[in-house]
Amino acid sequence: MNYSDPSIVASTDAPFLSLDGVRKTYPGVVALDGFSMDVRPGEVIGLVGENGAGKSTLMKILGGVTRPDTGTITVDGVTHDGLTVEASIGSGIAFVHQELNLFENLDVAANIFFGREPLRAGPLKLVDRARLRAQAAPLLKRVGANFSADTPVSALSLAQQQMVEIAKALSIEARLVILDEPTSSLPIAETDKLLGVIKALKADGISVIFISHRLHEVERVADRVVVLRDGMLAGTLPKSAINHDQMVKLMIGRMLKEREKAAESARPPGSVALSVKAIRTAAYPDRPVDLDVRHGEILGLAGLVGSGRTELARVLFGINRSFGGSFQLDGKDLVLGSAADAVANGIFLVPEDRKLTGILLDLSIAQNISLPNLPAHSRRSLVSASAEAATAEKQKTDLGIRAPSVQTRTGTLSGGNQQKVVLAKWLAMKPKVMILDEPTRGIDIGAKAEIYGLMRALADAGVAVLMISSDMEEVIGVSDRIAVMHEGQISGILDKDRFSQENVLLLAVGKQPK
Amino acid sequence: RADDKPTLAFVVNGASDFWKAAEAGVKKAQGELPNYNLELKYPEQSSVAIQQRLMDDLVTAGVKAIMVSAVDPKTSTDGLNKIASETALFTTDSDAPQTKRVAYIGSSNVDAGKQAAEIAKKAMPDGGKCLGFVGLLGADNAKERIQGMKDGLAGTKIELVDVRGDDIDQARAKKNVEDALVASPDVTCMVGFYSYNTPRIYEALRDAGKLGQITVVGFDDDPITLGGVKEGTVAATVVQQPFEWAYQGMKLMAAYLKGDKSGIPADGLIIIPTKIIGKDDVDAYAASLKAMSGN
Amino acid sequence: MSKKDLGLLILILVVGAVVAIINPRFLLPINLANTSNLIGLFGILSIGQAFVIITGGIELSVGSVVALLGTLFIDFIAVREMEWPLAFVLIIALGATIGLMHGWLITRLKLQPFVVTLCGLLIYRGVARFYTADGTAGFAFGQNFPELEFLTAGRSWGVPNSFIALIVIAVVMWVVLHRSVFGRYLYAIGKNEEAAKYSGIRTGRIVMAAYVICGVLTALSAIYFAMYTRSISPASHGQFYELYAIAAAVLGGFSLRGGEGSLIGVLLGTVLLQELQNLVNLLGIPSSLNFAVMGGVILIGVLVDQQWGVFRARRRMLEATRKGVAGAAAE
Amino acid sequence: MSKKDLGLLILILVVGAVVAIINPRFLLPINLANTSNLIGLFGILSIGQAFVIITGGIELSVGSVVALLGTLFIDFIAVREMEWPLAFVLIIALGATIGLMHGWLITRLKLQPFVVTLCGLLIYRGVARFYTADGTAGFAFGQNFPELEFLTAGRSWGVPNSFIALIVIAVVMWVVLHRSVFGRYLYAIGKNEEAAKYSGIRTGRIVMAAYVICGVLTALSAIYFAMYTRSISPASHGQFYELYAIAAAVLGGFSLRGGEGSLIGVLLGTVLLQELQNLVNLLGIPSSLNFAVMGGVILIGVLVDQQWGVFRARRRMLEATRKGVAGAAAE
Ligand SMILES: Nc1ncnc2c1ncn2[C@@H]1O[C@H](COP(=O)(O)OP(=O)(O)OP(=O)(O)O)[C@@H](O)[C@H]1O
Ligand SMILES: Nc1ncnc2c1ncn2[C@@H]1O[C@H](COP(=O)(O)OP(=O)(O)OP(=O)(O)O)[C@@H](O)[C@H]1O
Ligand SMILES: [Mg+2]
Ligand SMILES: [Mg+2]
Repeated sequence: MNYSDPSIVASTDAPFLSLDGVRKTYPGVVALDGFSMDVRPGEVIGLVGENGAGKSTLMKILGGVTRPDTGTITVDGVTHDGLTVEASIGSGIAFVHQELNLFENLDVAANIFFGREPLRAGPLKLVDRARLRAQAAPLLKRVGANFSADTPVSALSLAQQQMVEIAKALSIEARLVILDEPTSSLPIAETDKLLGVIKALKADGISVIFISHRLHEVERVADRVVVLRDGMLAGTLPKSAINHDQMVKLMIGRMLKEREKAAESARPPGSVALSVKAIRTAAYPDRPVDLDVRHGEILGLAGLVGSGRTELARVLFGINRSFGGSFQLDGKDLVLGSAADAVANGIFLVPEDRKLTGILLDLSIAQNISLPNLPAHSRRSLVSASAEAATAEKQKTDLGIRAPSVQTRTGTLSGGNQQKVVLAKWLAMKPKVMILDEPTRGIDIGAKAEIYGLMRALADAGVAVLMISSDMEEVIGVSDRIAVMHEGQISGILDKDRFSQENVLLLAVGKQPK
Repeated sequence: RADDKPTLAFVVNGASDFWKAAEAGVKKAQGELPNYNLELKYPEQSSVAIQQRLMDDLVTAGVKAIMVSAVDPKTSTDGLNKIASETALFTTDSDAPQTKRVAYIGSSNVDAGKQAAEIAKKAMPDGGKCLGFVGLLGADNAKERIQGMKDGLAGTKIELVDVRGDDIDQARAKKNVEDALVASPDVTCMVGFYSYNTPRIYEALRDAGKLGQITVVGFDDDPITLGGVKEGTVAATVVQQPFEWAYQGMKLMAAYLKGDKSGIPADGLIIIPTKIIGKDDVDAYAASLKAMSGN
Repeated sequence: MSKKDLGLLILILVVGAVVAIINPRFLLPINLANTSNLIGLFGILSIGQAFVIITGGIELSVGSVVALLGTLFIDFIAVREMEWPLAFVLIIALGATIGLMHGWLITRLKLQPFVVTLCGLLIYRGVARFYTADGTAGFAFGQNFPELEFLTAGRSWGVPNSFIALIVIAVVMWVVLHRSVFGRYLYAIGKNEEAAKYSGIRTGRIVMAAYVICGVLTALSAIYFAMYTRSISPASHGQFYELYAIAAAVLGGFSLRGGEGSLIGVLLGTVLLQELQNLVNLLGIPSSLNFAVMGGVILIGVLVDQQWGVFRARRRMLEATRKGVAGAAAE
Repeated sequence: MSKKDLGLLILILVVGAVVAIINPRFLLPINLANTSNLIGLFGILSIGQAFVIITGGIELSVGSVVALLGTLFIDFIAVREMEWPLAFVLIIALGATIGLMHGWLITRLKLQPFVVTLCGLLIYRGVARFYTADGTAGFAFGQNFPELEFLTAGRSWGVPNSFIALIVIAVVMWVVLHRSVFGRYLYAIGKNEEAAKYSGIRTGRIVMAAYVICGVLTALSAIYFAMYTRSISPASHGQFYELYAIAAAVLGGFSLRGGEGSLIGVLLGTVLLQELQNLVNLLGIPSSLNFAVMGGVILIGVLVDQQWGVFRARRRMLEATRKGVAGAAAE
């Protein structure tokens, strides 16, 4: 065993978990390459790394979802070649997956205790439904949920679902809780709550592995940071050495000035591109929304969980119907019957749920990129594979998509690279209005900077950019103006000189800033 | 229902053109029995359960007498008895002698098979090899016809070597003939046991240019079969007389309900014999068919 | 009882009332008994199917299994003169085995349910036909099994025992589906099998169990059907019964994508289908239209259900919008 | 040609060779012509089905549509003495209408394909049976339509024209499915309809078009079947043909989940199924086993295909691991 951090050896506690020489390959990629680490009781480990560095793979191995090719996992002194899901749960490892895994047809309580339902006495294994709800309620309170235990999961927004996932992990009498990007779609208030939860766990002697691309969160809770690069251990940082720049350096091997990259606007904003007048959405049919997005600006759209931003984006993109109201694009009235109409008018959406709506996991990178614009990649209705490949190659280089080739199935890419493919398919066309819903969700810091750069370049080229984001730093750092939503309505719009976390938060909870 | 005339039902064993003649017979009987409602019922599928259900429902609807061509008479004794206990039950087409049915009116499939053997013997005095085609190999009428034919051929140089089933899929029926022509080049005669088998044989032979070279023995009176008989390419066909079954049967049931049991013989069997229709009889037969259907 | 189920119940009652007005004989005890007997037979079948559909699967071989096991059952007791309780147990075991086999092929070898059971549909009937050499399996004249006949085709207090059996089975299965952990897992797997697996559920075993339940119930109803017709031509016996069962489930609010549906729903679906069959015969509608009526009603049923949902959603929206506008005006 | 297709082709050739050795008459031109005629008929049907399956849908009403449209076609030209080209166009238009209706119900009213087409299965056959009053639609003796018969049942240079029609259709449809923008959309929708919608594809129209294509091809094959049997009992004509078509597609590597399969695959699937039917007759296997043989071969086919995939994936894994270990050792 080779520990780069001497403080571990000095510790008196026996590690709860240790990994030794774990290696995992997928066809064409080495996801993990001889990785070793260990976790002691009551320790919070921040696990960081670029997209595709192997973080999720590592966690899947710990969760028993996949087996390593070589290497061993030692839990509580027992050494395994690989874990099963049962073994993992049995040894007290609880897991919040990066991709959500809830059952829409069951309610919140059933989801939290799924697989561990309280039973009535008797051999029939009947569910004790009263006890189930009673046990779920305090957990929900702990994660700060604003919904009750008998809400059907199908009625929850993505962020609310993420809270259910966290409550689920808490419900296990766990000794190690793994959180794979639990905050990726959580706004700031909920994130704070979650960080509090982590601290409480630590106080109870429970270990936590916390994976996040939001490095300041890692800074706040981690006792130790483990950095992955290309499937290998790039280094560990003890509590005293944890800071933003150090983590970035280990992750990408050089220093990066992230915020500077999201440069200031090169020119003053132009005329109004998309004008939204009294649009009502299905989520808040009684709340009309008015909003103007101008050419050449990045308009940030902030708000709390379930404030209706995603629903608004869907309506603007023609996926969902609006109830009353009207749109104007460059001063002309616009009727959106479907996403196809929006695309035809140059309004594009990068959706928040990329696995379900952003890309087709079974198609190649090239096929995904050409999909919205196939007629341009065809001659006499016949698809030209070479034209497709050419477009994709260009986007792959421009955006730095990490993949063996443009013919690679997008399903095998890491989350961040999948997100780049979603962006690429729209960038390959000519956007007028670009709507991005949580564009950097699950994206590493390097790629984030690139995406900010791309957004700015779009705006500078005259595109109207509407960026929905729950990441406060991102909203403040990237936007030219910030609109804040509260319960389905725009509660206020901030110009650059009034940008502050406090102002955004006040608007988000429906109060007016001073 | 509005009128309170007693209803007599004729329940067939499945949808088939064969029963069109029986419909005509029912119609003719209706003309002579104005005080009754006469109905002919097709079960939606040729299956015991569905026919049983149909009869149960008819009894519920108040039918006074039922004449049935049971899908599977040999083993449906209890079901038929249940109907017989609730209404007057007659059988037709194939008998169920062990039940409490009042009488059977129809022909004998075994005899029909024997008549088919007669046709074959006459057409092929030097002997030959026959192949049969049928819809459901397991059905009683098929088994009896095949048995009758085998009995009739016993001791001759003609042999019925195989019978192929098609599950009442006419595309398969035709392909079966085509495949048989390939698989057994030495076959000299073909028998179509179900009404649609003979026309399929006729067409497959015509497509293969073998009309006239192979003796065709038919059953029933599909227009194509009769045309073939007239043309001389089908040796002859054995016809039953469903028109008579229905016509006489309905009148018999009406009389029985009135208490007149004179029409019912001691053994309960009223056999209306099958007929061989050859080249010489075909015109007269076609004319009589036309007259029966009344158009 | 959910709103969906209630709607179905009302439909059943309305149709019944209309038929009773046109032909009052519809309400004769004997007719109700006959119909509830068939409801019993098809209901058992449909509950089995429902368990498979919940998991997102489908069982197309039901009709062929009814033919094969029915044939074997009659053959065992009538020809081989086995004691009927033994034959009964054997047939149920065979049903379980068939279900297990399907479940195994589907969960372990990862074949699609549609494909596996389609092959079953083709194979089992073929085997049954081969077994009887395309003949008929039936009882000889006068062959009687008093207890067996009482249990399967008899009546207690005027109610067919098959219907009573259905009620008992339905109650048990309701508890299993709606109150037990197993039932909850079935729903979860039907919605999101991957997630269930990540939660440490042995999804393979659960799905397999669903197919076994379906196999057992199918075997049971095969025995009932055999004792109802008392004779079986394997070539046609039970043909399309899978469609009846699937139709009952769909009418009862099951989604073929899995994870949706209630036990009461599938029962009511069966009742409606049998009522329709009864109606066609009682009202003198040509039987050629029997299936067409069934198809039409199913289509209308799911359409109304679907459009009703859309309508309600829209109305809710409109109301909310109106309220919003009124509120804004008042401000 | 994909590896899957190649495997199927080899299977077809091996089975053919075995049959030819046992009964050399298998290779007689007349037998090949007869069989390829049926391959033509069923092939057209199966290609139509394939288009629907690609989108993740299913078309169960195929057999009933073959019965209904065949009945109407014969009735139009034989009884109503319509000019056959007119009747032909009418029938094709009817097929398209049926497809459009199904597509509309599925995409606009959001009903499940299985449910819609199951109702179609029940309704169309009922209508056909009602139309002929449960009788038979057929030509009178000696009624002839020389051009029509040549086109449908005739031969050119010994090859059945129906087979030639299939080849022409297959070539066109191959281009449509594998090379055209429309084809790409079909695959995309089959894989993930939501994501396709978010890419700005009008998924409703595309899916509807797939059902129309299926309707048109089914209508065409209905005419071919009608001219082949020259007489139709709507109660049984075309029964289970949907299963043949689905089976051909599944054998040809289509996934019923959608988004997978090749045109060559479905053609080869059809060829294999018809070869099996031919084999049963030529080798004198009892006709009762016909369907069982079919079921058995489909099951074995998908099993081998599936296990082969698993085996290859495992081997790839092992190799990757071995290489990796060797690399690590070398370092
Ligand atoms: N099922 C799979 N098949 C093939 N390759 C895979 C598979 N799963 C992951 N990979 C590859 O393994 C590597 C590591 O992926 P992993 O998901 O662990 O990254 P990550 O660190 O979690 O990234 P992100 O921050 O984007 O979530 C990537 O190159 C990815 O493409
Ligand atoms: N079609 C709908 N009908 C009714 N309620 C809906 C509908 N769609 C969404 N909602 C609800 O409306 C609220 C707004 O959801 P939306 O996803 O638009 O919010 P958001 O601001 O994007 O938040 P998040 O950060 O959770 O994505 C949520 O509570 C959601 O459950
Ligand atoms: Mg990850
Ligand atoms: Mg959102």
